[in-house]
Amino acid sequence: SVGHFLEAPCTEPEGPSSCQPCPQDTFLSRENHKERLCSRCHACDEDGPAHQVVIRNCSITANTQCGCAPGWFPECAVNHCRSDSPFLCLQCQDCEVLHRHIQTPCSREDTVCGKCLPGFCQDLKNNCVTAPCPTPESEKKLSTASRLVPYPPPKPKSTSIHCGNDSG
Amino acid sequence: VRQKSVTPMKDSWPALQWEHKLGSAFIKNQMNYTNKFLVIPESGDYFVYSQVTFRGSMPECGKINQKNRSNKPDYITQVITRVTDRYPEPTQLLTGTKSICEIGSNWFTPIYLGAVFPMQEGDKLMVNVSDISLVDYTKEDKTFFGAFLL
Amino acid sequence: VRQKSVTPMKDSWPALQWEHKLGSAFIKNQMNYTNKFLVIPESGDYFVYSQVTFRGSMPECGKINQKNRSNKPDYITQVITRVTDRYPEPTQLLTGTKSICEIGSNWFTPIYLGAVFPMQEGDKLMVNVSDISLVDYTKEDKTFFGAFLL
Amino acid sequence: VRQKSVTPMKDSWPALQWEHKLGSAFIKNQMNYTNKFLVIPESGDYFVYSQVTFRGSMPECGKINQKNRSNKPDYITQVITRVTDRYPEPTQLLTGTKSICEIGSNWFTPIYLGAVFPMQEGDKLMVNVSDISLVDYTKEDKTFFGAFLL
Repeated sequence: SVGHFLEAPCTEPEGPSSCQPCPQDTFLSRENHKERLCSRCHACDEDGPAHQVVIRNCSITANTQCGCAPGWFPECAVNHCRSDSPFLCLQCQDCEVLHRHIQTPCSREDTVCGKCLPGFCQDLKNNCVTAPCPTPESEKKLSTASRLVPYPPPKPKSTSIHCGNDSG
Repeated sequence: VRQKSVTPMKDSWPALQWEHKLGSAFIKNQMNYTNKFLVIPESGDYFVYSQVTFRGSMPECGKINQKNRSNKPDYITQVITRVTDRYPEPTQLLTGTKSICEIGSNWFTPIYLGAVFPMQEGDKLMVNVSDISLVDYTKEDKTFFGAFLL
Repeated sequence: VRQKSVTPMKDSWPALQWEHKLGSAFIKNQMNYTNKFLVIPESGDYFVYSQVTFRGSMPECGKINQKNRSNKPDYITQVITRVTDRYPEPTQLLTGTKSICEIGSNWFTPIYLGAVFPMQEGDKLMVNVSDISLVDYTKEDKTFFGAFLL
Repeated sequence: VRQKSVTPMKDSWPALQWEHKLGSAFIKNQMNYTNKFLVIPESGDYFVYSQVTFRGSMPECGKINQKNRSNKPDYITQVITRVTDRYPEPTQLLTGTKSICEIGSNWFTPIYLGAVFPMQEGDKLMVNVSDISLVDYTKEDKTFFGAFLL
């Protein structure tokens, strides 16, 4: 049965065979078999740059399951990723530090941060900065005022200004 | 046993197909080769070995002048797998796996594996690879697979 | 004999610790495993072999866009060492050493060694590595060590 | 059999010259070594193996900041070759070939080969390399060559 290895086969037809539970650190996940050797449990890559943790300890019926600690998410370590490809645990983005709402919480993928938190607004570099927030209008003025103005400013010439509907 | 070209199987890692009679390939002492498997004729300890030469062109990761260069490497993997009628799942006996992030226009590299395993009569051995299109099967001395009883 | 995770020894290159009973690991015919050593039970010629899979993240040397990039490569080394009571110093029997200067975000690669050596009863064999934190000990088919009498 | 330094032969890939008595090198049971060849004393199946450690400085292909950087990789190749009096041409039994495009200031890497071949008495085995100046012959545990009768 699951989690057991065949110690001794039955000695006569329909007779009982002797099965024993897999020793610690080994497992067999299938039943109805005649395997005499239990498979070795995998270890998680906890010590290296992968920062993995054990999500589910190996039992006699199932291999170790490796994953990432809370606040970390799995990133495939290679292109053409498969379920058994090596993966690294990377730290989830912290929206609070960015003064943003959490749009999609971190789990199998990184956190997706949303709009700025109340009291913060987005500057030209898409960062959420503390109020007062430049309104879109003042932003436009700022932009025209900041146009390059020759120095010293030329003396105003006499001009005639026409108001009216110049549909030209 | 020398590697022949073969069409890839869907999903699971494809197994390589081998030439077992021509050239320096040979089978003897009731060892058998059938449908990509070496079949163990007699229980005992066997030294099982294989080399696969892989080759490919510059991976994404190697394109250093490209702005959004993904620097995740590609990879090549070779596995010697045992299938037995004692258990419904194959066992990965030996694995050679290597990241690939070459900046050259093309790359090629061998992976060699070899170790001793206790085998039962009827056990079957095959070689699986991560991507069969990267296997250099053109010359028998570059990609090979074998086993002998100690 | 399959690799277990282990704390590094000071100074000299750390020796790896192995699992010798579970999974596909096995010891037979009075070969013995104790405290990181395979112990030779009977004088004779032995084929000794080992593979270590190493893995790491991008080394300094690979950081191409970094101004003060050191282009001295990192390296990984695996040594099969013999210790005997005939001589006070261990002997490096086989060495696999490889420079690492990958530009990918992470890298992994195996090193395989194997050759024949005359051994005396009681000789001890171990596997040392340059940096134990780079050893992939997670799966028994990637990192292994063994010997057999010819 | 341990590698000695050697002057390259013209044209064909140079064969390595080996030390066969000193250090951990040895020859026994009528196996013979002469003029770069292991000579098979008795017909039978032999496991033939060799490792060559190569090393070099940064290849053209690795010079990423150079405008006209050629991105064709260099390469290193090791071949175990059989010469017999049955046939006028040598046979390449095993080949390990690897592209080299390292961006580090220098690089080093081993290539390992090993497999079983039926041999006839008097057959001769040698190891050829693509560029002898890249062979690290400084330590016997890094570059070696051997064969044993199954």
